[in-house]
Amino acid sequence: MSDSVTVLYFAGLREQFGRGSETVALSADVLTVKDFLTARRQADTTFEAVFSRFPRMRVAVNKVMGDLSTPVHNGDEIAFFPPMTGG
Amino acid sequence: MSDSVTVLYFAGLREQFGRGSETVALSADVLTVKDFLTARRQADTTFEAVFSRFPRMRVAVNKVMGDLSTPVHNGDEIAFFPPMTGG
Amino acid sequence: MSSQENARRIRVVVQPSPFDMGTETARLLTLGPDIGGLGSFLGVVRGGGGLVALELEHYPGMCEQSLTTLAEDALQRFSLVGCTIIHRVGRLVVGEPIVLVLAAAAHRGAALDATRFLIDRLKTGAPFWKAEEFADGRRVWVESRQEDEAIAARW
Amino acid sequence: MSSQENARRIRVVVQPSPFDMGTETARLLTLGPDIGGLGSFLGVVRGGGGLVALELEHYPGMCEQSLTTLAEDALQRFSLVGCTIIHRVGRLVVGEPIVLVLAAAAHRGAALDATRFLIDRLKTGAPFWKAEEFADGRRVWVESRQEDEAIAARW
Repeated sequence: MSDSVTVLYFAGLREQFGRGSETVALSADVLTVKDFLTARRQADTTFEAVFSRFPRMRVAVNKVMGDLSTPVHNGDEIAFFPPMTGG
Repeated sequence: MSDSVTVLYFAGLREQFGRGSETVALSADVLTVKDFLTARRQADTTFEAVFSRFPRMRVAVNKVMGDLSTPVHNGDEIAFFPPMTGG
Repeated sequence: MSSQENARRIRVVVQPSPFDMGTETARLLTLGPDIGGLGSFLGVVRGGGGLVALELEHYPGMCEQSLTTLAEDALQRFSLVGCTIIHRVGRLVVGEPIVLVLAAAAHRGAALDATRFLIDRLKTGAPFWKAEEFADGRRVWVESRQEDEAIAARW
Repeated sequence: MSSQENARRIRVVVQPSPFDMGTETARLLTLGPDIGGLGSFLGVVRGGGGLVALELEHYPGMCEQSLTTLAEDALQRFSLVGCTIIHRVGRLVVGEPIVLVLAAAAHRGAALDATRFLIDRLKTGAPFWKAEEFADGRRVWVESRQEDEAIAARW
Protein backbone atom coordinates (compact mmCIF):
# COMPACT_ATOMS: atom_id res chain seq x y z
CA MET A 1 0.00 0.00 0.00
CA SER A 2 1.38 3.42 -0.95
CA ASP A 3 1.82 6.30 1.50
CA SER A 4 -1.04 8.74 2.02
CA VAL A 5 -2.29 11.50 4.27
CA THR A 6 -5.75 12.63 5.32
CA VAL A 7 -6.39 16.25 4.34
CA LEU A 8 -9.06 18.30 6.12
CA TYR A 9 -10.55 21.66 5.13
CA PHE A 10 -12.51 23.96 7.39
CA ALA A 11 -14.79 27.00 7.09
CA GLY A 12 -14.42 28.98 3.83
CA LEU A 13 -11.80 26.55 2.53
CA ARG A 14 -14.14 23.61 3.05
CA GLU A 15 -16.92 25.43 1.21
CA GLN A 16 -14.63 26.40 -1.69
CA PHE A 17 -13.38 22.85 -2.11
CA GLY A 18 -16.88 21.48 -1.72
CA ARG A 19 -15.55 18.84 0.64
CA GLY A 20 -14.30 18.65 4.23
CA SER A 21 -11.77 15.85 3.83
CA GLU A 22 -9.94 13.69 1.33
CA THR A 23 -7.19 11.10 1.23
CA VAL A 24 -4.18 12.13 -0.80
CA ALA A 25 -1.26 9.93 -1.91
CA LEU A 26 2.10 11.01 -0.59
CA SER A 27 5.04 10.75 -2.98
CA ALA A 28 8.46 10.01 -1.50
CA ASP A 29 9.86 13.49 -2.22
CA VAL A 30 7.24 15.24 -0.04
CA LEU A 31 8.96 15.90 3.28
CA THR A 32 7.27 19.08 4.53
CA VAL A 33 4.00 21.02 4.34
CA LYS A 34 5.67 23.23 1.74
CA ASP A 35 6.50 20.19 -0.43
CA PHE A 36 2.97 18.90 0.01
CA LEU A 37 1.44 22.20 -1.13
CA THR A 38 3.74 22.39 -4.15
CA ALA A 39 2.80 18.86 -5.21
CA ARG A 40 -0.92 19.55 -4.74
CA ARG A 41 -0.78 22.74 -6.78
CA GLN A 42 0.84 20.86 -9.64
CA ALA A 43 -1.55 17.91 -9.46
CA ASP A 44 -4.79 19.89 -9.13
CA THR A 45 -5.39 23.36 -10.60
CA THR A 46 -8.51 23.95 -8.46
CA PHE A 47 -6.19 23.62 -5.46
CA GLU A 48 -4.14 26.59 -6.64
CA ALA A 49 -7.28 28.59 -7.44
CA VAL A 50 -8.83 28.03 -4.03
CA PHE A 51 -5.65 28.57 -2.05
CA SER A 52 -4.92 31.87 -3.79
CA ARG A 53 -8.14 33.17 -2.23
CA PHE A 54 -6.86 32.44 1.27
CA PRO A 55 -3.55 34.27 1.58
CA ARG A 56 -3.63 33.95 5.39
CA MET A 57 -4.31 30.21 5.37
CA ARG A 58 -3.23 28.23 8.43
CA VAL A 59 -2.11 24.61 8.67
CA ALA A 60 -2.24 22.00 11.43
CA VAL A 61 -0.51 18.63 11.25
CA ASN A 62 -1.97 15.93 13.49
CA LYS A 63 -4.07 18.57 15.29
CA VAL A 64 -1.08 20.75 16.17
CA MET A 65 -0.51 24.13 14.53
CA GLY A 66 2.29 23.99 12.01
CA ASP A 67 3.85 25.98 9.19
CA LEU A 68 5.49 25.44 5.82
CA SER A 69 8.47 23.70 7.42
CA THR A 70 6.45 21.17 9.45
CA PRO A 71 7.38 17.57 8.48
CA VAL A 72 4.75 15.40 6.79
CA HIS A 73 4.66 11.61 7.17
CA ASN A 74 2.57 8.71 5.97
CA GLY A 75 -0.73 8.59 7.86
CA ASP A 76 -0.65 12.20 9.01
CA GLU A 77 -3.76 14.37 9.26
CA ILE A 78 -3.11 17.72 7.55
CA ALA A 79 -5.71 20.43 8.07
CA PHE A 80 -5.97 23.70 6.16
CA PHE A 81 -8.14 26.57 7.34
CA PRO A 82 -8.51 30.37 7.46
CA PRO A 83 -7.39 32.28 10.59
CA MET A 84 -9.44 31.13 13.57
CA THR A 85 -12.30 33.26 14.87
CA GLY A 86 -13.53 31.73 18.11
CA GLY A 87 -15.14 33.27 21.16
CA MET B 1 -35.47 72.84 70.75
CA SER B 2 -31.69 73.15 70.49
CA ASP B 3 -29.70 72.02 67.44
CA SER B 4 -28.39 68.47 67.33
CA VAL B 5 -26.87 65.89 65.01
CA THR B 6 -27.07 62.11 64.85
CA VAL B 7 -23.63 60.53 65.16
CA LEU B 8 -23.00 57.00 63.87
CA TYR B 9 -20.01 54.73 64.52
CA PHE B 10 -19.12 51.65 62.50
CA ALA B 11 -16.86 48.59 62.81
CA GLY B 12 -13.95 48.99 65.25
CA LEU B 13 -15.09 52.50 66.22
CA ARG B 14 -18.55 51.24 67.10
CA GLU B 15 -17.05 48.49 69.26
CA GLN B 16 -14.67 50.89 71.02
CA PHE B 17 -17.46 53.32 71.81
CA GLY B 18 -19.76 50.51 72.82
CA ARG B 19 -22.56 52.11 70.81
CA GLY B 20 -23.50 52.52 67.15
CA SER B 21 -25.26 55.86 67.37
CA GLU B 22 -26.00 58.81 69.60
CA THR B 23 -27.59 62.21 69.40
CA VAL B 24 -25.24 65.09 70.15
CA ALA B 25 -26.15 68.72 70.79
CA LEU B 26 -24.68 71.13 68.28
CA SER B 27 -23.41 74.45 69.65
CA ALA B 28 -23.63 77.50 67.42
CA ASP B 29 -19.85 77.77 66.90
CA VAL B 30 -19.61 74.31 65.29
CA LEU B 31 -19.56 74.90 61.53
CA THR B 32 -17.47 72.02 60.18
CA VAL B 33 -16.52 68.42 60.94
CA LYS B 34 -13.26 69.77 62.37
CA ASP B 35 -15.15 72.03 64.79
CA PHE B 36 -17.40 69.13 65.73
CA LEU B 37 -14.44 66.87 66.53
CA THR B 38 -12.75 69.58 68.60
CA ALA B 39 -15.92 70.14 70.63
CA ARG B 40 -16.41 66.41 71.18
CA ARG B 41 -12.82 65.90 72.33
CA GLN B 42 -13.24 68.67 74.88
CA ALA B 43 -16.61 67.42 76.10
CA ASP B 44 -15.76 63.73 76.34
CA THR B 45 -12.31 62.31 77.14
CA THR B 46 -13.24 58.79 75.95
CA PHE B 47 -13.84 60.36 72.54
CA GLU B 48 -10.22 61.50 72.35
CA ALA B 49 -8.97 58.12 73.62
CA VAL B 50 -10.94 56.13 71.06
CA PHE B 51 -10.20 58.44 68.13
CA SER B 52 -6.45 58.36 68.78
CA ARG B 53 -6.56 54.62 68.05
CA PHE B 54 -8.00 55.28 64.56
CA PRO B 55 -5.54 57.61 62.86
CA ARG B 56 -7.03 56.81 59.43
CA MET B 57 -10.61 57.47 60.48
CA ARG B 58 -13.07 58.46 57.76
CA VAL B 59 -16.17 60.64 57.99
CA ALA B 60 -19.42 60.82 56.05
CA VAL B 61 -22.00 63.57 56.42
CA ASN B 62 -25.53 62.65 55.40
CA LYS B 63 -24.22 59.45 53.79
CA VAL B 64 -21.69 61.25 51.57
CA MET B 65 -17.95 60.97 52.19
CA GLY B 66 -16.57 64.15 53.69
CA ASP B 67 -13.47 65.52 55.38
CA LEU B 68 -12.53 67.96 58.15
CA SER B 69 -13.80 70.91 56.14
CA THR B 70 -17.27 69.47 55.43
CA PRO B 71 -20.03 71.77 56.83
CA VAL B 72 -22.20 70.49 59.67
CA HIS B 73 -25.80 71.58 60.20
CA ASN B 74 -28.66 70.92 62.56
CA GLY B 75 -30.21 67.52 61.85
CA ASP B 76 -27.23 66.10 59.97
CA GLU B 77 -26.15 62.48 60.20
CA ILE B 78 -22.40 62.33 60.85
CA ALA B 79 -20.77 58.91 60.56
CA PHE B 80 -17.25 57.99 61.71
CA PHE B 81 -15.56 54.77 60.63
CA PRO B 82 -12.22 53.12 59.78
CA PRO B 83 -11.14 52.81 56.13
CA MET B 84 -13.63 50.65 54.25
CA THR B 85 -12.84 47.03 53.43
CA GLY B 86 -15.55 45.68 51.14
CA GLY B 87 -15.48 43.02 48.49
CA MET C 1 -28.85 58.89 29.82
CA SER C 2 -31.84 59.70 32.02
CA SER C 3 -31.82 58.41 35.59
CA GLN C 4 -34.87 56.32 34.71
CA GLU C 5 -32.92 54.70 31.90
CA ASN C 6 -29.98 54.20 34.28
CA ALA C 7 -32.28 52.51 36.78
CA ARG C 8 -33.16 49.89 34.18
CA ARG C 9 -29.50 49.24 33.41
CA ILE C 10 -28.20 49.17 36.97
CA ARG C 11 -28.96 46.66 39.68
CA VAL C 12 -27.53 47.18 43.17
CA VAL C 13 -28.37 44.86 46.04
CA VAL C 14 -27.05 44.64 49.61
CA GLN C 15 -28.45 41.60 51.38
CA PRO C 16 -27.54 38.84 53.87
CA SER C 17 -28.89 36.07 51.64
CA PRO C 18 -27.06 34.26 48.83
CA PHE C 19 -27.49 35.18 45.17
CA ASP C 20 -27.49 33.09 42.03
CA MET C 21 -24.98 33.86 39.29
CA GLY C 22 -27.04 32.18 36.59
CA THR C 23 -30.12 34.22 37.45
CA GLU C 24 -28.17 37.47 37.64
CA THR C 25 -26.47 36.82 34.30
CA ALA C 26 -29.75 35.96 32.61
CA ARG C 27 -31.30 39.15 34.00
CA LEU C 28 -28.55 41.31 32.48
CA LEU C 29 -28.87 39.56 29.13
CA THR C 30 -32.52 40.64 28.91
CA LEU C 31 -31.24 44.22 28.39
CA GLY C 32 -31.04 43.47 24.72
CA PRO C 33 -29.13 42.42 21.63
CA ASP C 34 -26.36 45.04 21.97
CA ILE C 35 -24.55 42.83 24.47
CA GLY C 36 -21.57 40.98 23.05
CA GLY C 37 -19.73 40.25 26.26
CA LEU C 38 -20.39 40.01 29.95
CA GLY C 39 -17.59 40.11 32.50
CA SER C 40 -17.97 39.15 36.12
CA PHE C 41 -16.12 38.89 39.37
CA LEU C 42 -17.25 36.78 42.30
CA GLY C 43 -15.52 37.34 45.64
CA VAL C 44 -15.44 34.39 48.02
CA VAL C 45 -14.45 33.97 51.69
CA ARG C 46 -11.00 32.42 51.33
CA GLY C 47 -9.86 29.97 54.00
CA GLY C 48 -6.45 29.65 55.61
CA GLY C 49 -4.72 30.63 58.86
CA GLY C 50 -7.57 29.23 60.90
CA LEU C 51 -10.19 31.57 59.43
CA VAL C 52 -13.72 30.34 60.03
CA ALA C 53 -15.91 33.20 58.85
CA LEU C 54 -16.13 36.87 58.00
CA GLU C 55 -18.60 39.20 59.63
CA LEU C 56 -19.57 41.91 57.18
CA GLU C 57 -20.85 45.18 58.61
CA HIS C 58 -22.25 47.96 56.44
CA TYR C 59 -23.73 51.44 56.62
CA PRO C 60 -27.30 50.98 55.40
CA GLY C 61 -28.44 53.57 52.93
CA MET C 62 -25.00 55.00 52.29
CA CYS C 63 -23.91 51.60 51.03
CA GLU C 64 -26.59 51.34 48.37
CA GLN C 65 -26.01 54.98 47.46
CA SER C 66 -22.22 54.49 47.02
CA LEU C 67 -22.69 51.36 44.94
CA THR C 68 -25.28 53.02 42.72
CA THR C 69 -22.93 55.96 42.10
CA LEU C 70 -20.14 53.49 41.33
CA ALA C 71 -22.36 51.58 38.90
CA GLU C 72 -23.43 54.81 37.17
CA ASP C 73 -19.80 55.82 36.85
CA ALA C 74 -18.93 52.45 35.25
CA LEU C 75 -21.94 52.61 32.95
CA GLN C 76 -20.81 55.92 31.50
CA ARG C 77 -17.06 55.34 31.56
CA PHE C 78 -17.21 51.99 29.72
CA SER C 79 -20.41 52.55 27.69
CA LEU C 80 -21.95 49.53 29.35
CA VAL C 81 -25.31 48.11 28.37
CA GLY C 82 -25.83 47.27 32.01
CA CYS C 83 -24.18 46.31 35.27
CA THR C 84 -24.98 44.60 38.53
CA ILE C 85 -23.43 44.80 42.00
CA ILE C 86 -24.56 42.45 44.75
CA HIS C 87 -22.87 42.52 48.14
CA ARG C 88 -23.73 40.30 51.05
CA VAL C 89 -23.59 41.35 54.70
CA GLY C 90 -23.65 39.45 57.97
CA ARG C 91 -21.71 36.31 58.87
CA LEU C 92 -20.28 34.39 55.90
CA VAL C 93 -18.28 31.17 56.35
CA VAL C 94 -15.25 30.09 54.32
CA GLY C 95 -16.22 29.23 50.74
CA GLU C 96 -19.29 31.45 50.68
CA PRO C 97 -19.64 34.14 47.99
CA ILE C 98 -19.44 37.71 49.34
CA VAL C 99 -19.75 39.93 46.31
CA LEU C 100 -20.71 39.73 42.65
CA VAL C 101 -20.10 42.35 40.00
CA LEU C 102 -21.30 41.91 36.42
CA ALA C 103 -20.71 44.23 33.48
CA ALA C 104 -22.32 43.81 30.05
CA ALA C 105 -20.98 45.64 27.00
CA ALA C 106 -20.86 45.41 23.23
CA HIS C 107 -17.27 44.15 23.30
CA ARG C 108 -15.15 42.06 25.65
CA GLY C 109 -12.56 44.76 26.36
CA ALA C 110 -15.10 47.15 27.89
CA ALA C 111 -16.88 44.38 29.79
CA LEU C 112 -13.65 43.14 31.39
CA ASP C 113 -12.27 46.62 32.08
CA ALA C 114 -15.54 47.60 33.76
CA THR C 115 -15.56 44.42 35.86
CA ARG C 116 -12.13 45.22 37.20
CA PHE C 117 -13.01 48.88 37.75
CA LEU C 118 -16.12 47.94 39.73
CA ILE C 119 -14.40 45.50 42.08
CA ASP C 120 -11.25 47.65 42.50
CA ARG C 121 -13.33 50.68 43.45
CA LEU C 122 -15.80 48.74 45.58
CA LYS C 123 -13.00 47.40 47.82
CA THR C 124 -12.22 50.76 49.40
CA GLY C 125 -15.03 52.99 48.16
CA ALA C 126 -18.21 51.59 49.70
CA PRO C 127 -18.97 51.50 53.44
CA PHE C 128 -18.37 47.84 54.27
CA TRP C 129 -16.13 46.53 57.03
CA LYS C 130 -14.95 42.99 57.58
CA ALA C 131 -14.14 41.27 60.86
CA GLU C 132 -12.32 37.94 60.68
CA GLU C 133 -13.42 35.16 62.98
CA PHE C 134 -10.83 32.47 63.72
CA ALA C 135 -11.09 28.88 64.99
CA ASP C 136 -9.32 29.86 68.22
CA GLY C 137 -12.00 32.44 68.96
CA ARG C 138 -10.09 35.56 67.92
CA ARG C 139 -12.06 38.26 66.15
CA VAL C 140 -10.04 40.84 64.19
CA TRP C 141 -11.14 43.78 62.08
CA VAL C 142 -9.54 43.64 58.63
CA GLU C 143 -7.31 46.65 57.96
CA SER C 144 -7.70 48.25 54.57
CA ARG C 145 -4.72 47.33 52.39
CA GLN C 146 -2.67 50.28 51.13
CA GLU C 147 -2.30 48.25 47.96
CA ASP C 148 -6.08 48.18 47.47
CA GLU C 149 -6.29 51.93 47.94
CA ALA C 150 -3.50 52.42 45.41
CA ILE C 151 -5.27 50.10 42.94
CA ALA C 152 -8.56 51.96 43.35
CA ALA C 153 -6.83 55.30 42.83
CA ARG C 154 -5.28 54.13 39.53
CA TRP C 155 -8.64 54.33 37.75
CA MET D 1 1.51 19.82 39.02
CA SER D 2 0.77 16.32 37.73
CA SER D 3 -1.48 15.97 34.71
CA GLN D 4 -3.94 14.10 36.91
CA GLU D 5 -4.03 17.07 39.27
CA ASN D 6 -4.44 19.38 36.26
CA ALA D 7 -7.36 17.30 35.05
CA ARG D 8 -9.20 17.98 38.30
CA ARG D 9 -8.57 21.71 38.04
CA ILE D 10 -9.39 22.14 34.36
CA ARG D 11 -12.71 21.72 32.64
CA VAL D 12 -12.92 22.06 28.86
CA VAL D 13 -16.14 21.44 26.96
CA VAL D 14 -17.10 21.94 23.31
CA GLN D 15 -20.80 21.32 22.78
CA PRO D 16 -23.84 22.53 20.82
CA SER D 17 -26.06 22.73 23.91
CA PRO D 18 -26.34 25.65 26.35
CA PHE D 19 -24.47 25.75 29.65
CA ASP D 20 -25.42 27.14 33.03
CA MET D 21 -23.21 29.79 34.62
CA GLY D 22 -24.45 29.09 38.12
CA THR D 23 -23.68 25.39 37.83
CA GLU D 24 -20.25 26.03 36.34
CA THR D 25 -19.36 28.54 39.03
CA ALA D 26 -20.49 26.21 41.81
CA ARG D 27 -18.43 23.41 40.28
CA LEU D 28 -15.25 25.52 40.36
CA LEU D 29 -15.91 26.57 43.94
CA THR D 30 -15.84 22.90 45.02
CA LEU D 31 -12.06 22.98 44.32
CA GLY D 32 -11.56 24.22 47.83
CA PRO D 33 -11.05 27.00 50.33
CA ASP D 34 -8.01 28.57 48.58
CA ILE D 35 -10.33 30.42 46.20
CA GLY D 36 -10.77 34.10 47.02
CA GLY D 37 -11.94 35.31 43.63
CA LEU D 38 -13.49 34.00 40.48
CA GLY D 39 -13.43 35.93 37.22
CA SER D 40 -15.52 35.11 34.21
CA PHE D 41 -16.27 36.17 30.69
CA LEU D 42 -19.40 35.21 28.80
CA GLY D 43 -19.45 35.84 25.06
CA VAL D 44 -22.85 36.41 23.48
CA VAL D 45 -24.11 36.64 19.87
CA ARG D 46 -24.50 40.40 19.48
CA GLY D 47 -27.26 41.68 17.21
CA GLY D 48 -27.13 44.53 14.72
CA GLY D 49 -26.78 45.06 10.97
CA GLY D 50 -29.46 42.48 10.30
CA LEU D 51 -27.56 39.62 11.92
CA VAL D 52 -29.81 36.69 12.74
CA ALA D 53 -27.42 33.98 13.87
CA LEU D 54 -23.87 32.71 13.92
CA GLU D 55 -22.90 29.29 12.65
CA LEU D 56 -19.91 28.03 14.62
CA GLU D 57 -17.71 25.43 12.97
CA HIS D 58 -14.87 23.69 14.79
CA TYR D 59 -12.15 21.11 14.29
CA PRO D 60 -13.15 18.27 16.61
CA GLY D 61 -10.32 16.88 18.66
CA MET D 62 -7.90 19.68 17.89
CA CYS D 63 -10.32 22.11 19.48
CA GLU D 64 -10.47 20.34 22.84
CA GLN D 65 -6.71 19.84 22.68
CA SER D 66 -6.01 23.55 22.03
CA LEU D 67 -8.36 24.65 24.78
CA THR D 68 -6.84 22.22 27.28
CA THR D 69 -3.35 23.49 26.48
CA LEU D 70 -4.61 27.05 26.88
CA ALA D 71 -6.20 26.22 30.24
CA GLU D 72 -3.01 24.51 31.45
CA ASP D 73 -1.02 27.55 30.40
CA ALA D 74 -3.37 29.85 32.35
CA LEU D 75 -3.31 27.56 35.39
CA GLN D 76 0.44 27.78 35.64
CA ARG D 77 0.90 31.38 34.56
CA PHE D 78 -1.62 32.82 37.05
CA SER D 79 -1.34 30.14 39.78
CA LEU D 80 -5.03 29.41 39.40
CA VAL D 81 -6.91 27.05 41.66
CA GLY D 82 -8.95 26.05 38.63
CA CYS D 83 -10.39 27.18 35.33
CA THR D 84 -13.17 26.31 32.93
CA ILE D 85 -13.63 26.87 29.20
CA ILE D 86 -16.94 26.03 27.53
CA HIS D 87 -17.46 26.80 23.85
CA ARG D 88 -20.62 26.13 21.93
CA VAL D 89 -20.75 25.09 18.27
CA GLY D 90 -23.49 24.97 15.65
CA ARG D 91 -26.12 27.62 14.96
CA LEU D 92 -26.60 30.23 17.68
CA VAL D 93 -29.12 33.05 17.36
CA VAL D 94 -28.70 36.65 18.55
CA GLY D 95 -28.63 36.83 22.36
CA GLU D 96 -27.41 33.28 22.87
CA PRO D 97 -24.22 32.66 24.86
CA ILE D 98 -21.32 31.31 22.77
CA VAL D 99 -18.44 30.94 25.16
CA LEU D 100 -17.76 30.96 28.88
CA VAL D 101 -14.38 31.20 30.57
CA LEU D 102 -14.00 31.05 34.34
CA ALA D 103 -10.81 31.46 36.36
CA ALA D 104 -10.58 30.89 40.12
CA ALA D 105 -7.60 32.14 42.13
CA ALA D 106 -6.61 33.18 45.64
CA HIS D 107 -6.82 36.87 44.74
CA ARG D 108 -8.87 39.01 42.38
CA GLY D 109 -5.92 40.27 40.33
CA ALA D 110 -4.91 36.81 39.16
CA ALA D 111 -8.51 35.72 38.57
CA LEU D 112 -9.27 38.72 36.37
CA ASP D 113 -5.93 38.63 34.53
CA ALA D 114 -6.44 34.94 33.76
CA THR D 115 -10.00 35.56 32.55
CA ARG D 116 -8.76 38.11 30.06
CA PHE D 117 -5.82 35.93 29.01
CA LEU D 118 -8.12 32.98 28.35
CA ILE D 119 -10.60 34.87 26.19
CA ASP D 120 -7.93 36.90 24.35
CA ARG D 121 -6.02 33.75 23.43
CA LEU D 122 -9.09 31.70 22.66
CA LYS D 123 -10.26 34.22 20.03
CA THR D 124 -7.48 33.43 17.58
CA GLY D 125 -5.80 30.37 19.10
CA ALA D 126 -8.42 27.62 18.96
CA PRO D 127 -9.84 26.13 15.76
CA PHE D 128 -13.28 27.74 15.62
CA TRP D 129 -14.73 29.64 12.68
CA LYS D 130 -17.82 31.80 12.59
CA ALA D 131 -20.19 32.40 9.69
CA GLU D 132 -22.70 35.24 10.04
CA GLU D 133 -26.23 34.67 8.86
CA PHE D 134 -28.25 37.78 7.98
CA ALA D 135 -31.97 38.47 7.69
CA ASP D 136 -31.60 39.03 3.91
CA GLY D 137 -30.17 35.53 3.49
CA ARG D 138 -26.50 36.46 3.18
CA ARG D 139 -24.02 34.16 4.84
CA VAL D 140 -20.52 35.57 5.46
CA TRP D 141 -17.46 34.04 7.09
CA VAL D 142 -16.11 36.28 9.82
CA GLU D 143 -12.56 37.44 9.06
CA SER D 144 -10.16 37.30 11.97
CA ARG D 145 -9.52 40.80 13.28
CA GLN D 146 -5.89 41.93 13.15
CA GLU D 147 -6.67 43.66 16.44
CA ASP D 148 -7.59 40.34 18.05
CA GLU D 149 -4.38 38.76 16.84
CA ALA D 150 -2.39 41.69 18.23
CA ILE D 151 -4.22 41.42 21.57
CA ALA D 152 -3.54 37.68 21.79
CA ALA D 153 0.13 38.24 21.00
CA ARG D 154 0.51 40.79 23.81
CA TRP D 155 0.34 38.05 26.46
